[in-house]
Amino acid sequence: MESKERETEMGLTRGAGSKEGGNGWEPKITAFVCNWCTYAGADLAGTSRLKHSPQIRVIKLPCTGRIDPLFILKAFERGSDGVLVSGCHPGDCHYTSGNYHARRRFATFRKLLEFLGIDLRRVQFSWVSAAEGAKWAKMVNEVTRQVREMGPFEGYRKISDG
Amino acid sequence: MKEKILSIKNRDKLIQGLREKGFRVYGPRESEGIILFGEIQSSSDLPPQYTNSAHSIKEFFLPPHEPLLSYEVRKEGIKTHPLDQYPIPSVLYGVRPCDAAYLPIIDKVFAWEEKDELYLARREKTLVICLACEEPDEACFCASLGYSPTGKEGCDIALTPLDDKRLFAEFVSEKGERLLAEFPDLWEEIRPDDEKRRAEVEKEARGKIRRQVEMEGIKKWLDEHFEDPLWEEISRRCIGCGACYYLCPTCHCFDIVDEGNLWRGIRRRIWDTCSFGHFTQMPAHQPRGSQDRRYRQRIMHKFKYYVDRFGPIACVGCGRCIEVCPVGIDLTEILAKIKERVTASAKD
Amino acid sequence: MSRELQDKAKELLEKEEVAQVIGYGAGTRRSRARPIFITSPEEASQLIWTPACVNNLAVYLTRKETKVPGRVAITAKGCDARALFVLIQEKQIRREDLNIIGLACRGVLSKKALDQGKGDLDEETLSAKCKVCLVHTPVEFDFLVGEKIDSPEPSSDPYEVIADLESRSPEERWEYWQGELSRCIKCYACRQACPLCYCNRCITEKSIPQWIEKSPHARGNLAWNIIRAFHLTGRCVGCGECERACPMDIPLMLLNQKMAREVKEQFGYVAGMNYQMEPALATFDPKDHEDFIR
Amino acid sequence: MGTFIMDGKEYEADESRTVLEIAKEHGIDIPTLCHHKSLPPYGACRLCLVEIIWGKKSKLYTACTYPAWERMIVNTASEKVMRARRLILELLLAEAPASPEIREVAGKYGIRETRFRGRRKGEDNRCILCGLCTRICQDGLGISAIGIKGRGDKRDIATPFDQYSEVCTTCGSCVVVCPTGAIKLEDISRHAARPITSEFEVGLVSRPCIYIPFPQAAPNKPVIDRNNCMHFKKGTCKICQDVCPANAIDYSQQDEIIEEDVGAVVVATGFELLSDECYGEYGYGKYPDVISGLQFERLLSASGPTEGEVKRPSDGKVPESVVFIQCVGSRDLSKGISYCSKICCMYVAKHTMLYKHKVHDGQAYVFYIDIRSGGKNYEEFVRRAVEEDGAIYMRGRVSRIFERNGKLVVRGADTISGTSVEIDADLVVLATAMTAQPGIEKLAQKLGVSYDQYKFLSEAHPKLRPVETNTAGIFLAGACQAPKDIPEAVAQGGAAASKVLGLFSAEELSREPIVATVDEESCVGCFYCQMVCPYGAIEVKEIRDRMGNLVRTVASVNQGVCQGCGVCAAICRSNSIDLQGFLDEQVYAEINAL
Repeated sequence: MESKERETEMGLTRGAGSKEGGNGWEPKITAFVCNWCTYAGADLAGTSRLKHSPQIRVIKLPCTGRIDPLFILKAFERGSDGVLVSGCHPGDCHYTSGNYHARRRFATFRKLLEFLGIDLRRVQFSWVSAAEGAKWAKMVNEVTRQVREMGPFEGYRKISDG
Repeated sequence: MKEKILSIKNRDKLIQGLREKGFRVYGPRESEGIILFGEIQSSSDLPPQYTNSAHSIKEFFLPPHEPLLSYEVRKEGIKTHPLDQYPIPSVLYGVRPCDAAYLPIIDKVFAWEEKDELYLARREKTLVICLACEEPDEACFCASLGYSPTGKEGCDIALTPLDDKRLFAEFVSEKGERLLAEFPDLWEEIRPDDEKRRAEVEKEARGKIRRQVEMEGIKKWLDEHFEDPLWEEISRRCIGCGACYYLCPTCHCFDIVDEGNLWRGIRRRIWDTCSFGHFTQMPAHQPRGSQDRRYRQRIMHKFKYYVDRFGPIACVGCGRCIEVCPVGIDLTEILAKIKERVTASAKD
Repeated sequence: MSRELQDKAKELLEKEEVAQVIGYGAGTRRSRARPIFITSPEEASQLIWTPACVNNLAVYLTRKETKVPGRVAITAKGCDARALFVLIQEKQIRREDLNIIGLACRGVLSKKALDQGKGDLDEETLSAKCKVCLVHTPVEFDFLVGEKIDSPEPSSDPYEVIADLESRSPEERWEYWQGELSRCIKCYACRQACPLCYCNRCITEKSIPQWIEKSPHARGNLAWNIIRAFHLTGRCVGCGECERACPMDIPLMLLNQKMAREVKEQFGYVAGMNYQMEPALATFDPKDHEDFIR
Repeated sequence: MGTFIMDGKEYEADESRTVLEIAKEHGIDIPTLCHHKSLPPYGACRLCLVEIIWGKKSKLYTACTYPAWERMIVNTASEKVMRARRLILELLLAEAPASPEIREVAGKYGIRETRFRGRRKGEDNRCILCGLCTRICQDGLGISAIGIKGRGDKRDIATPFDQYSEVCTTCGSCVVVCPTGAIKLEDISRHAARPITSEFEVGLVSRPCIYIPFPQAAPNKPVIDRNNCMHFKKGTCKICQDVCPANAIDYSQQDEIIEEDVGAVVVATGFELLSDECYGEYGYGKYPDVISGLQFERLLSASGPTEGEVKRPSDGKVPESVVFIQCVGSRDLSKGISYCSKICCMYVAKHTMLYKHKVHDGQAYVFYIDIRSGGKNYEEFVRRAVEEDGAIYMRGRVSRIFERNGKLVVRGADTISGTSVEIDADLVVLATAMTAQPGIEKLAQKLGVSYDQYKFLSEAHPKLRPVETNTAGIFLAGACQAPKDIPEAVAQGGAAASKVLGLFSAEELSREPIVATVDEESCVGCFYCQMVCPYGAIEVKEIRDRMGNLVRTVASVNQGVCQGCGVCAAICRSNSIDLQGFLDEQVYAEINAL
């Protein structure tokens, strides 16, 4: 227990551009998106030259149904200040029902996180279709704004070292 | 051995004095009905009554998790960095004699040919002040293993309450004796009948121990019965959790894990137990593939292997395993069953 | 009550209808009971049924050490039977291999009462989970010990403590749980005692990749307890064995009950009431609410 | 079977058929009024009298009722017959002097005047009491909304108690069959006739319940409108079956689900126009002379309802001034559409030109926001409309259209001159927005293709994969993807076809190796994976010991069926299922790299 302080000092959390504390702090947001809708939507935002906050890091998965809650936990453990899960609108799943399963899974999982004291502004969900580049950009900005407002995820940072 | 009296009113001064000298003082603390050792600021943090803490004091010498080193994965290879760890001088106040008794037993495994530096450093920097156990629990059986509710094994200073104002202090080790010199004003001389009163307290406490196990012959039976139907019988209800192992002071198995991201991390030592199904798991084989084999390992390790290797039995009779078992497994019952077989075979 | 049970067990074993009866016998400590495994009619007299019979014996049905070939009779309180149904639902056991000796149950003793050696059931010694019990009599059984007990309205608000926690700020909740979980030593008693944690290899034992750190530090403990609770979401039957087994008295049932309530409120599903239903999280309704999704 | 002689020729006798039938079959003209092929012969009008000769006996009979016996001789146009017919026509003319149809037939026989006096009703009567209307209503349709009442000279066609009948469906059959135009629908039904309008002609004309959908329909065969067909509504009628010489009508045909195994699907479902309710201020759907561009297109078409003459729908008048309004719905966020429909600028220019070519002194006005004439020769085309064909283009929006003195007053702004304008138009043509086919999202969901907020289907990549979708084997062509004009649609269709051919030309089909795999060692067989798999790719595998005893069952993935969504991997509590390509380890590394 006495070595705990030293561990934290080692600064194992790779900030990836996020400077700790001070005015230079920028939130780090991990987005888990499905390949067919949101990733394509994010791509469209890019090809449409839409600008959005660069604090978001996108991890592409085939489907929101592939997203294990473990991914979200690990993202927080690795210093994310917010997590976004985004996939196809209901009925539009490339795999017909993956997003429905994901919806149930995360409808409950977020409640668990909330109960354990994680502010739900840090765990957000959205449907962004392949054609909604503008929605993606707008939403990323909004999520970033909310997370930035809350500041660094101190709770998790306190218990994170690597 | 030097013997003094510590009055209850001086106890707080002792705690304060130790803190002023840079010691961290830990004692039993009650929180939501659970007694756990935690840092104390003054004697008022101590609970008025307690049998024993939920944890043993093992965590102060072999913490549930402790970093060993940090590592970095670089192009040229993996680079490790030692973590310079200097244990802070600590005092454990109010340790029950059974818990303290585990220290000399386990010292042997950590200071064998291989020296466990982290353990030994903590051991050296930690002063153990025992407080005699006046109200043994239903599950206690320290006496069966040759220990006593007022025992002195493993402690630096042994305190025995003579009444609600005075504690009989025995300075067991050199480390303990140093306190005599450091705080000369706190210690009072013993009165003529104090020694007698101490013996009475011990006798009373001993009398309250309900469980009694005859240990004679058990080792021999174990030597001869690696394979025996008894193992299956006694372990059938075991669900394979680690509660008894983790709360046991003498269980000392650990695992080593690397935790970190892709580039850097910390190598940690964490508690592990032979109760878990994946302990001793090898790539293609699990030699202890069922719970009876794992449970046999527990009994064998405590009452045979450790004895063979280091001499003492690796059990102090604290009774935590009995208390904590969610399915009612009772070590004393198991020992009694073995004893039955010993007796039965003696008759043959 | 115990007599009725013993007779039935004896009969089942004598007629060789079952190969084993899993039930409760007297423990070694004051007024305690513990699991016993009866294979011959003569041993049936060891069976007891008292408020100290706290264990959920369903846990033994998936353990290879306690599996026997052939049919098994198991004594089951209402909550235990719910666990049996989830096991059937999840194809771990087959209904036809099971003889459920239902126990009409007015509640069992709390851990505290047992620690204090109390053996009588009253308002004070009653376990908290029993105060909110919905199934005093198993939903389905092959034989019932005692008279069927209608499930009264829970004597206390099942979600009182949860509601109190919910009313606090996220930071306060975080602090609360960090405090509670800091005691966790990862002995996995919660997992091992749970009849529904029957995986061969728990996710925490998977090391490539190591999603859940094994160390019992704050981070590892949080991850473990989140995933434990989530893996039981929509499955937990509220038997309370995890909390009872926890040597560190972590209020695990708060998490379980919170999630059970979420599943009930969001999807109208209560685990272990009907083994023919699809588990809540293994199915979906296109009309599931999604007010949380942007 | 023997024969008989008709007009000197020998015909096969068939006593189950009438002389009239056989005569008609061989092109021998016997006039009729009360005959209808699908109704039993009635012999009321007597016009079909023919001379039948048996040996030496000669007698007049109605051809519609007389069987074709063998050995008889029939004369359909002997002097005896003609005389009788002329008399009958004279009598009919006296009875129904107001019927032009009777006059026409009578004229053919040289009858202009009648020597008789009508039975009653006088000069206005058209009815000859042939009973066709009541027979079609009773026998044909089984409705009996009208019947014959009275006797002698009081005999008449009427509704029960001379009141509107509740059973009448306003089908109009009585009106249609009446040979003399005597039935007026308003006398029989309290409801006005509701025409079933032609979909192809965009509601400009009506069509029957059995119809050929459009002139170039393939196959060029009639279809039955089940929702309106009396047979399907009442179980009666079947007239079309009776009249079809090819016996091609089969009411028992059902819509069927045809299953075909295909290697690729090209979606080319086209577009729909914005519904007419959208622009209330323009009076579309309220004023008949406010029409859509597509309707105007039909008015211009030689195969259209007016055979290419520009006539306005309300009164058939040739419009002297036509106002075209562009961007009706398109680029109008207040109607929820942000996109440009892309084709309107060009077709409006075309319409103004064609209009001018057909109505030389007509004047076309166009209200526009921008002229978007990108494309080869497009800009030149628009300039021609303005410069050669005199269309007046005004940049601005129309605020309101209302009716005044039989004209449509179009009130709008000309933002270039900065004035508000008011044009008295005969016809207003709205260039309504192109929208996705209604219900296309259901198809898209079945195909696993995504679509945008306007329900236009999404291509795989806006630049690099414009005809593919994200679902392998599904391709897009035409306006289902986005508004586009003909050259673009043709190009895209060609591209989609060649993509399909490219796919088919390969010896083997290659697919992404993204499939799930099971770690049988740690799988505990809860089969949640099986419950969540959308493809049924999870199978039960039994693990047996060497003796063949079942040890346990585990999940197993049929990799040919698995599509790689990974729902199974996420639901698996022990993480015993992993997804190739998106392995836990890979995702873990990604998260760690953040």
